[in-house]
Amino acid sequence: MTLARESTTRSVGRGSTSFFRQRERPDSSKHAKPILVMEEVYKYFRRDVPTLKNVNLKINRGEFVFVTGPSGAGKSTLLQLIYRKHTVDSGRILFSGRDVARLTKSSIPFLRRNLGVIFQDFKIISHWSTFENVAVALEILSIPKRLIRSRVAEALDRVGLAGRGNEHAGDLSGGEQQRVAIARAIVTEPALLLADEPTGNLDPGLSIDILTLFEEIHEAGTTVIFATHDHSLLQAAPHRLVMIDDGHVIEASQGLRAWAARTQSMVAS
Amino acid sequence: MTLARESTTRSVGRGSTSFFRQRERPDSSKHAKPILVMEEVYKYFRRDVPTLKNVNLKINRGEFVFVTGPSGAGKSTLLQLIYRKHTVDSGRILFSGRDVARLTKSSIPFLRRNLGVIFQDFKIISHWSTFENVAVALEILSIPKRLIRSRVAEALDRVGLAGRGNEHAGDLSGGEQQRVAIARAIVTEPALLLADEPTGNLDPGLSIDILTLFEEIHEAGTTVIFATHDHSLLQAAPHRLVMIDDGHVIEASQGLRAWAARTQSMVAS
Amino acid sequence: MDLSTALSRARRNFLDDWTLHAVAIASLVVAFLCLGATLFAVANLNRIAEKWGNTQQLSLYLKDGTEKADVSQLQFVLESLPEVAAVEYLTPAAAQKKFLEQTDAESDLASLPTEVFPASLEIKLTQGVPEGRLQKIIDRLQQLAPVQEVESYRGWFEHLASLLQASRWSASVLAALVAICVIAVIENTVRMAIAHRSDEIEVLKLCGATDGFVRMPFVIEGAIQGSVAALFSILLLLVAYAIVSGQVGYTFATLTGVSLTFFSPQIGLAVVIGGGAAGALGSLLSLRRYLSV
Amino acid sequence: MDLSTALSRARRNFLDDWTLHAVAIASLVVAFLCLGATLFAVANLNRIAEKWGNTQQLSLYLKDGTEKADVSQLQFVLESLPEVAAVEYLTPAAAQKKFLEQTDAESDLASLPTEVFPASLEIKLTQGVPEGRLQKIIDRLQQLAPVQEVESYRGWFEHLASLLQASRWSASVLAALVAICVIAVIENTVRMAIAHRSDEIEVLKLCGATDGFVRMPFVIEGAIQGSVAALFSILLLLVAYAIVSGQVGYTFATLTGVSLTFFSPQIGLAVVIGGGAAGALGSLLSLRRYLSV
Ligand SMILES: Nc1ncnc2c1ncn2[C@@H]1O[C@H](COP(=O)(O)OP(=O)(O)OP(=O)(O)O)[C@@H](O)[C@H]1O
Ligand SMILES: Nc1ncnc2c1ncn2[C@@H]1O[C@H](COP(=O)(O)OP(=O)(O)OP(=O)(O)O)[C@@H](O)[C@H]1O
Ligand SMILES: [Mg+2]
Ligand SMILES: [Mg+2]
Repeated sequence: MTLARESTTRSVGRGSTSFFRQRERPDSSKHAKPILVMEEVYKYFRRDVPTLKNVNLKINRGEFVFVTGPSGAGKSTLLQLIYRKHTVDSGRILFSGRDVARLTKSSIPFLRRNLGVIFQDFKIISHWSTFENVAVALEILSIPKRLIRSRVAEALDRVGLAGRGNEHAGDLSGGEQQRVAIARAIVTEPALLLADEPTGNLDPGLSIDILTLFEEIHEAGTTVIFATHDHSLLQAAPHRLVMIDDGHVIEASQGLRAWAARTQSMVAS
Repeated sequence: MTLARESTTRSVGRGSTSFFRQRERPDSSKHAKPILVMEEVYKYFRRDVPTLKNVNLKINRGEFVFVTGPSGAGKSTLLQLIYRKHTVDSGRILFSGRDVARLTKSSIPFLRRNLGVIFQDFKIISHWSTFENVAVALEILSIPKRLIRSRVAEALDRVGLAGRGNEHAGDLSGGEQQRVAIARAIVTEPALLLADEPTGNLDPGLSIDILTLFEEIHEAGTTVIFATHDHSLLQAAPHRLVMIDDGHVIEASQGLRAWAARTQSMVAS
Repeated sequence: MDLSTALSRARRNFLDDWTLHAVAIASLVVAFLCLGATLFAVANLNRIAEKWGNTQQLSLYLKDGTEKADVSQLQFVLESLPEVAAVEYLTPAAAQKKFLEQTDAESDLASLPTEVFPASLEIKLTQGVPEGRLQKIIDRLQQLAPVQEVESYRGWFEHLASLLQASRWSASVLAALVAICVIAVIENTVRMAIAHRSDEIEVLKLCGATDGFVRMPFVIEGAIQGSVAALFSILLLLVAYAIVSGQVGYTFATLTGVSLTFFSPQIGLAVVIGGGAAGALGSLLSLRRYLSV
Repeated sequence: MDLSTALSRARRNFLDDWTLHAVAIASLVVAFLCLGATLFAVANLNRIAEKWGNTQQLSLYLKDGTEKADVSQLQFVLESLPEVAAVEYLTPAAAQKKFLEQTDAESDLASLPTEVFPASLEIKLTQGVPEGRLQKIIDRLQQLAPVQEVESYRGWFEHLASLLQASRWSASVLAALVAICVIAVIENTVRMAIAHRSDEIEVLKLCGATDGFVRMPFVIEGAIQGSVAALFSILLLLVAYAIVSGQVGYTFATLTGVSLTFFSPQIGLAVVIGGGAAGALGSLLSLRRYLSV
């Protein structure tokens, strides 16, 4: 938590290299306010059982938040509500002060341009090259070809796939595809990074590397929401932790180490 | 290793409930022989750098083998060679004594009917129901509808998705989809189960449950090859461990605990 | 690989993306309509050709004052020629009547005296008398004593024959084109269906399905689409025929002397079966080309 | 949303599955061939109708011994009627000559005496004289002193007119059908392309692409497919026309008195532009219906 607070403060000086961020968020006074607020959010997929119940969550600009919980708890759903894949059934979600649920269909793209999303199922186009898969996020922003080339190369380098831009994405290993998905999410230098299980296909060493990468990006001022099952990551980085259990969202920053240790010992038994 | 040996012995009495297994392998003397032998296997995806180099591996009927290694090491490739998604560039792979690489195209289906494969990317048909996704494996074997219904229900129950057969597979959470994939692989009661990262999207508790499920299936006589990054699983179950590193396959059964502990401490630092 | 599984999978595929199949069937209906219309045209052209081909004839104008006995003898000689199908003796009065019928105008020509019409022998020839042989016969007839002139109508018949030939030729080209088109549409549809369900096919293959198991539903779908489209287009044509035949049919009949008819049920059945076969064939071609895992 | 990105994406899509586009263009070519052939037929039918419509005429047979002055006066009166386009005086000699030309047979009729052909006034009417008005004129003319009989050829013209009408009617129905077919094919193709690249579209949408960004390449593809297919089919028709026109054109000309012509470049251009527009329209319709994330 201390680390997270620090980076919030540090985020004042970030963003000067990214014309995109400057264009999209010219109002520099905004960063004092929370970037994401969820108020009494309910989401029903089945009539009687809500997947998310009365979720209240406030995430400040520059925070790093882990989201965890058992399979089927609603972690992905929580993130999907933020990028408007789904809409809330009641309550509201404010992103930079604007209600995501009340965006018109035509302004959803502009919400999404402020987000970098790493999807649990990657959503990599297997018949495109690695380069094209990452570049598409920049093409959408009408960034000049020359700039795209250098920024994609940099992003691939950061996820450990330097020089593999020409490979067919469908031929990559599971972990490599996941890293392409990460590169695509970070290449636009978004204000908010939503990572849904971004290390599920990575070995422990690489997982730590990716976590470190996210922490670097976070240091540079980006807000990160990181959904994961991997308790060793939760242990490795002392960030704010949010747990979803039976639809409820519980802040778990205090008991984190104890809980993680408990699970760990349970697993090892 | 001891456990694995024991189950090999125990596997003599298995299979009496599965007419499929009986049909496909009527020769009961075979089970004394190794089920899978790899001899000097090389696999090149790029001309100069082999993905797998000189792999020699012998897996006995009824064994439980973990395969691990960093992202992009070749774990999936190893499994893909067994189910003939790819063919070896040199060397040979014997499954039940027959050379997989020299099977004609028309006999590949019959190889695959003896295998249960859990794919790293699930390969779940998102517009089918959960039931249909599992049932397809039995439909291929021309099993009567009535029998299919009961066996699919049983398989879904084993992976913790009892009563959810009618749900749209595309709407399931990542972990739930993964469990559907597991159910599809085990529903045919195959002779050899190839699991490629079957717990990547599952929380630690469920991962252990699934591992336990695999161990049960293994107890019943099925040979299991289990590729995973998850070191806590390796720690939790003391089976034979094979590591792929730089294309080489290394038996790691002796140094397992020491190595896992080392990685664990590295991650936690 | 049992048929009931294949049928139920074909049914499921059909329901899964029925719009694809509906559009495919619609395209096929258009193609089959072309084919049907062509067959219809060819059938009627053939009838015209047969009728007009049968009436290929010569007129032998006789000199005034030819005796009845000479005429009879001449008629007898002519009828024994192998190329001659029938010979009719036309007296001046009959010739006048026929002339007035053909001109179809109640004009003053009715007042022409009967004598200006010469008596003639109207000779119907058998079909397919070669050009050279015909010329020889004409030359021979010209030299006979009672014959004043031989009229062979050849200019007119050559025109007609070339027109019919061109029509029939272009009709069969069109028919071939439509057949190719049907196969192409089915092939394309199946290709689409394959692309559409490539993930399913991959899963089936990876789970140990044989090629037959994967292919059968597509072949069944193709065959059903082809035959349903053929049937449907024949029904459409029949309806169109029923609506239009009254007015157009009358004009057609008065112009050509042949009444408009729909092609036979046998041809219709052949089209439906052919449609199914073309569908299955297109399906198989497509599978062979695009289905590999 | 800039055009160059859209164009390069359209190009990439095209190269990615060019077979799909090739098949689509092939189907469209078939459809446009139908349309082109129909236009061709309609253009020539119109020419026939114009020509034969222009020759709508009456023949006024005069009584024997009508004086030249009466004829001139009658001719003058007739020419002043608004429905009359031209009046020609046919002496018995001229009538005989014309008759022999029309019967086209060098028969004994040549020996008919000139006197049997009555003198007549050949009246060319303007186009579109209503039925009732025509009847009135005929009745009036019948009562004039020097007129023996009025021949209006109406039976024949009614047949011809109904045939032409039916042809034109079915031609325009066919044209509409083809237009629908073009839109349907493009729509279907785009639908296929959408289904084929649904994963790409999903990714684009999730990465913040606007609808315009996603749609533009499809619209461009549709327009290009439509116009390329139209152009190609016109070229094919031209080639076919060049090959066939010699023989068929001659027969056609001798039968109808109108020479076969290809439709004008303007119509060709209109078809190409219309093809592009139909392509873009089909594309948009398809996108509207099937593109939602
Ligand atoms: N579109 C949908 N329609 C219906 N049910 C859905 C849909 N999306 C999710 N669900 C259900 O909501 C529950 C939560 O799903 P979610 O994907 O949020 O879980 P998760 O926490 O991400 O799980 P995992 O760790 O397995 O990915 C699951 O039971 C899932 O079946
Ligand atoms: N079909 C293919 N064509 C080309 N290269 C391939 C193909 N399949 C795999 N590779 C390459 O071979 C290497 C090994 O891939 P593999 O999928 O076996 O790795 P893995 O050990 O399963 O990794 P992960 O843990 O990330 O799933 C990777 O670098 C990958 O890019
Ligand atoms: Mg999830
Ligand atoms: Mg892998």
